[in-house]
Amino acid sequence: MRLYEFEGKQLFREFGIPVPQGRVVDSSDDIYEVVKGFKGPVAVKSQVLTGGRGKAGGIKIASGPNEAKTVADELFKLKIKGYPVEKILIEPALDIVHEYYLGVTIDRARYKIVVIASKAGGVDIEETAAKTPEKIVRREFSINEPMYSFDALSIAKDMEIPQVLLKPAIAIIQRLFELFKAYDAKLVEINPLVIKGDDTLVAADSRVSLDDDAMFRHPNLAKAGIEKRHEEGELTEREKQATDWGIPYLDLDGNIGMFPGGAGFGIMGNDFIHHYGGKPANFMDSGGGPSPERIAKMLVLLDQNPNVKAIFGARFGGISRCDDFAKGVIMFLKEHGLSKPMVMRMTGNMWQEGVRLFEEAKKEDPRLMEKVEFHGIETPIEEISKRAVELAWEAN
Amino acid sequence: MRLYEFEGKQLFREFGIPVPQGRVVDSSDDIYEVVKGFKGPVAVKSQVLTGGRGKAGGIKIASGPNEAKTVADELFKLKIKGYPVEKILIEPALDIVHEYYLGVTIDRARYKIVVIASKAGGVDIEETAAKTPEKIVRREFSINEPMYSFDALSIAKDMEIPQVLLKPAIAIIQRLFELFKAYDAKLVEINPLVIKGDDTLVAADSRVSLDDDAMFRHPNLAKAGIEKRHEEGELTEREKQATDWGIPYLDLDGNIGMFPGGAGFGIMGNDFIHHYGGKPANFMDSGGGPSPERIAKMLVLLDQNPNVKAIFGARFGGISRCDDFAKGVIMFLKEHGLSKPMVMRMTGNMWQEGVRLFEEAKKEDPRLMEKVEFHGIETPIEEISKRAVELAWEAN
Amino acid sequence: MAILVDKNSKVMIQGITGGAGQFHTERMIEYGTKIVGGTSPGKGGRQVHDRPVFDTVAECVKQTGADVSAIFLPAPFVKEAAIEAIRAGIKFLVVIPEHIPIHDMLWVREEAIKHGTTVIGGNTAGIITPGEANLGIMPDIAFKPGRVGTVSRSGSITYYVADTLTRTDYGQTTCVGLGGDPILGSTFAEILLKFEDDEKTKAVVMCGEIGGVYEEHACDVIPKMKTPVLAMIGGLYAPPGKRMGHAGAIVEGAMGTAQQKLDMLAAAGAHPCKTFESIPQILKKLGV
Amino acid sequence: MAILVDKNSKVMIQGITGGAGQFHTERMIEYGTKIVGGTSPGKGGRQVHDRPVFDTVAECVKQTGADVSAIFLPAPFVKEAAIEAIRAGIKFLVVIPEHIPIHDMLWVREEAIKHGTTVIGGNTAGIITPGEANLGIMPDIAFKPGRVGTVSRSGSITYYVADTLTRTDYGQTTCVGLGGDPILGSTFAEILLKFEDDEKTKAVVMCGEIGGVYEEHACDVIPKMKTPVLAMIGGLYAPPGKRMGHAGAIVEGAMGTAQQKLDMLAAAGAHPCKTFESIPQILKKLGV
Repeated sequence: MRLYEFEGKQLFREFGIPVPQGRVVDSSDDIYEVVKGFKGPVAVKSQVLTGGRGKAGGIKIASGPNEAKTVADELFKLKIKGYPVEKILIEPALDIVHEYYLGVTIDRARYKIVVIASKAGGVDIEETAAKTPEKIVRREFSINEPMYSFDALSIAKDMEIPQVLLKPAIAIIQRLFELFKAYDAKLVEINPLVIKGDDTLVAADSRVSLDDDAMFRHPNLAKAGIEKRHEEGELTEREKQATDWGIPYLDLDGNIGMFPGGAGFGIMGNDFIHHYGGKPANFMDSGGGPSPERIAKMLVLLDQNPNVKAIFGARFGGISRCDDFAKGVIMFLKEHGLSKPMVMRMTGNMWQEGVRLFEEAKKEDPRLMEKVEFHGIETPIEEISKRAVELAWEAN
Repeated sequence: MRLYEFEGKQLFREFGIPVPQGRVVDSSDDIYEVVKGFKGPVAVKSQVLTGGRGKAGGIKIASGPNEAKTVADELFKLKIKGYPVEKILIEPALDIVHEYYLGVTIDRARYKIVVIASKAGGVDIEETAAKTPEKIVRREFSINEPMYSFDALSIAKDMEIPQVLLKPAIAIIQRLFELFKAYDAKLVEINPLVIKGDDTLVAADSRVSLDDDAMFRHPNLAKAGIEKRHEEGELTEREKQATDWGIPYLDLDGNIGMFPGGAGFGIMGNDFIHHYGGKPANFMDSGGGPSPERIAKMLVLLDQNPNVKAIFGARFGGISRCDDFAKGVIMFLKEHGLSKPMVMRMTGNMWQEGVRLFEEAKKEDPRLMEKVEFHGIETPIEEISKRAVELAWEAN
Repeated sequence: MAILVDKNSKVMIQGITGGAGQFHTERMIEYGTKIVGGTSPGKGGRQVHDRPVFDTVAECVKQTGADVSAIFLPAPFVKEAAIEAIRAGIKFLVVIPEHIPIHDMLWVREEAIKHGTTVIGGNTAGIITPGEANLGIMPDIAFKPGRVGTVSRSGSITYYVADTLTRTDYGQTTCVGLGGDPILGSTFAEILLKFEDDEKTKAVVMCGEIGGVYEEHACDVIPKMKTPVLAMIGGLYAPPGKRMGHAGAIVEGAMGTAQQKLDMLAAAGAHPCKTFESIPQILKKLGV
Repeated sequence: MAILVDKNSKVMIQGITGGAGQFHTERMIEYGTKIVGGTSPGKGGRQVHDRPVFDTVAECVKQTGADVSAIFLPAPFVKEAAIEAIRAGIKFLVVIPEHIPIHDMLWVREEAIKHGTTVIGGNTAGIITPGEANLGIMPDIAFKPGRVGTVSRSGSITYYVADTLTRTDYGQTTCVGLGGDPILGSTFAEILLKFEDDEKTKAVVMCGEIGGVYEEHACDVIPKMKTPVLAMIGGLYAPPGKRMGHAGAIVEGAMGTAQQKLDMLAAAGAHPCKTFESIPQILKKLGV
């Protein structure tokens, strides 16, 4: 989960990494007073959970309170990569002498914590890495070893930080590394790390992504209002609902509701749908051995989604038996009814029994199964995918 | 430096190790009110920085406020191994079902942190270790590895802690280990660790010794009133003075003032004095290359000590030259004068020059050197030791 | 022959007294897996499905000779359970739970490397050597003894692939669930090399998916292998994954998209498959 | 021959720009010690006594080929400085400062063992191989090249012993200051074994003192040595040291008093000495 710039800077401050004094506002009402307090030009920075904010015009410099208010009014109307600006961070404008890059992340292939740094900071660091890799400093650390000051010094020297600033640079590098470990981060970045006109170092921006799965260790973050969210952007309403229900779910921009078993086939099913010219409306993961209640909730998410025109279901009966799965679907149909056409296939453990249950339910009440086409092992999954695309096409 | 029981228990509390609720008093004035608050029998425990407190009658049980006051009045008059009782800890009396031993220390030969535990806790744990070593649980940890809960569980099982109490026992063992590391301890002990009648575990006593040399890392201890002190007992006034001056100094019970160069020869000189039937009044370490000011301060400590009847001086001129040393002594003689006889020897770097300086000073003012006998390499150190014993004998 | 587990493996279950632990222990025993015991701290002395329960892995290993363990515990407990197993001498460890903190897995990996233990998961459906041992939560219905190995990041894909191999009579030597978490106990490369050393395995199907770097790093070993590798990658049409900042982009380079993975694997000598049904066709061509 | 340092050792000084560092660097150079450079973080590029100053040990090692280092820094900085030196490839490290936190020395020891570095100190006067190299704060006046090695916990005792050996023409191969802190980078046993391997060393004088356990553990190696060991222990009449609680008593057993140490060493085959003058007498008897 990604943090807002101001939230990342809160953590920086907690670890003693120098940041500009800033104030967050969620409307332009207080801006005049805030900026007056800063006595000088300010940076007016949109807070959004996506990159490329600067290029999208989300950061402005204002010479004083009046200009700041005007600028903020504009920013609050802005959408950056589709995300509305709901918070703005006001900071004194920095007198920038030099910009460095400093980041810590994980190299998953090597199972190491990696510090990446460069004397050439700013937005184009990836280009620097590609074109002039010699300007990129890289150091690996095992999770069970600390970063010593001599490690940090060696990084600072390779960043070509001036000798008079080595001491504060060492502190910043070590503390960023400690923050990374203390908060179970996936990424912490200072870009740029700035030398100001008064020869001090300050973290002008922050980029922090934490590991959702480790949030149980950091209750203080929830207390500070930092809660589970996407890597980029906030959750949609439906995603929030799914998160509350414990169902991995992601809205996509197509019209076929995906009702698969398992994350792996979720991705593969998506490929199949695309292959036949369709577009999924979502990604979803049933988890292993879902309960009938969970299956019902999954269908609720799809049925209530106005973008969904048809539903594609697939179940490989493994731990969860196909008959139990069929029971869950029938339970949903009886309780909620289904407003969209659905095609589904069952195979694996007890698939015949699953098919039998559907047929029984159909006999009992043909209307119940009216919108459901169900198949067993005899129909290849490719055929089911094709049929789902057709159904969505027909429904449009 | 050793902590008082109540100070150790403060740290236990900080780390979530259960301790009885207690109150420390430094006079018996408040005892009535304190004990009334506890509503039941209490333990009245002398707080002294030495062992064997229980056997010396320093811990009493009182059935209520009146008895507690009487008992406390007696304890405040008590001296335990020569140390007066100045603080008393009042705790509710424990309903003890079983006593365990749990300690963490360092094995200096193996360079490991060692956990020692036993189902047979209480005062006789060393006897247990000697007679029934199979009752002693021992585990080693490297400084760079954590104690995991399975480590603690394995210790708890070997202590034969009942299954229902394994969970709290694991917590206590892990936290004691963490406290040991967090506070740079040399020793932490819970003896006894008690199962109470209500089937809960509690640390009935605490023994904590911290590393003086690491106190710079723990400013919070000084804030809590926990400051540098001896391993056993408080510092004498003279020892406090020496500590303030940065001079390693220890009062002993003899009458020969020891004025050596270096800790190693301090110990060896002590042996020589004993060998010839004398007894040193102190131990002292000049440190390497002492300044004339430091030498003067060392002599001040000896000259003002009423127990000192004669002074034994020895200097091997190494880094510090003997002539500089002689200058320091002469400076002291001119500024303070010497009230006791002193015999001393110089050898090593520039010893002839040192002897020459003393002779010159003697010529200048014979009274200045009246009480000083000085020797060079020609007199063996054994002779000097013998002479110091004679001087002390004569002065008595 | 097989890799990692077979009928002689002495398997223990960490978390054997929990709901999932008990349920799957029974299933695994029914399959014929040699389950010798399990652990549940504070519950030593009990029995689950006639298997002894111990407080610690060390006790279980000492009493039962266990050399393989599967963890059925909530994610927050996995780190210590895994380290305990590794230190107690377990040589192959299956981490079933999902959502294990990334930093925890780094600790586990350090310990595993130090002690020479192979770890798979977290978030794996487990491993099965058909006819010998089923360790984890995989349904036995899809599997049958044979000559193709599989290694996959996804349980459901494993089932589809195994089912295809079973129906076409290739069968499987061993099917390894690498796991679906972002950081895994083993890499594709490490498991592929184990299949390479297994005489009975005539081909390996590896099923990767969008994101991560394990598929790319498999390209370091595929050219050195004699055993042919078939590669299937999910997520060819998935929305592009989010880069983990600049640092992530720099560390992981141009890796991560499904098409790139498939292209790299093909360039390394693997045989790309786009549908399950293409697997037996390719195997046939290769003469497996 | 000698142990640990000789005229070919390339010595660097950590903390070379500090007062003590500068002063002793000059002394050591005057003695003929091959000082090649030093470090002082943030002061790289300067010179001290014509020797280059670097920010990090790694740079100094790379530029000068240093293989030995001596630390002249305040105690709180020793842990990191030592680990830095060990990781940079320094093979012999002398820790001059005293009052180093005990836990810090445990960290240093772990790192030293891992990388095969020998550490002496803290609180050592250093080491001298007379006529070749003097590394630390020992006065050269007491020493001369010869055939007896010494290892001592105390600087002043080293001087008295060396002076005795010098005056009686035995001279010294190398004199090692083990250090006076409660926990030390090396043990008597480890240094004795190095002397055992040195052909030129015909006898070793070890000077211990009351407290600690290093003398006792030397008894494990003395019986295996061909080189005779003379043992002197300070503190025969010192007040008994305070035991470190029950745990300390259990861990260290009956160790620690000077008389016990001397008795144990004698039983192990060492030759006990009670005065400095007895040393040459014993050496003569041994035919050294």
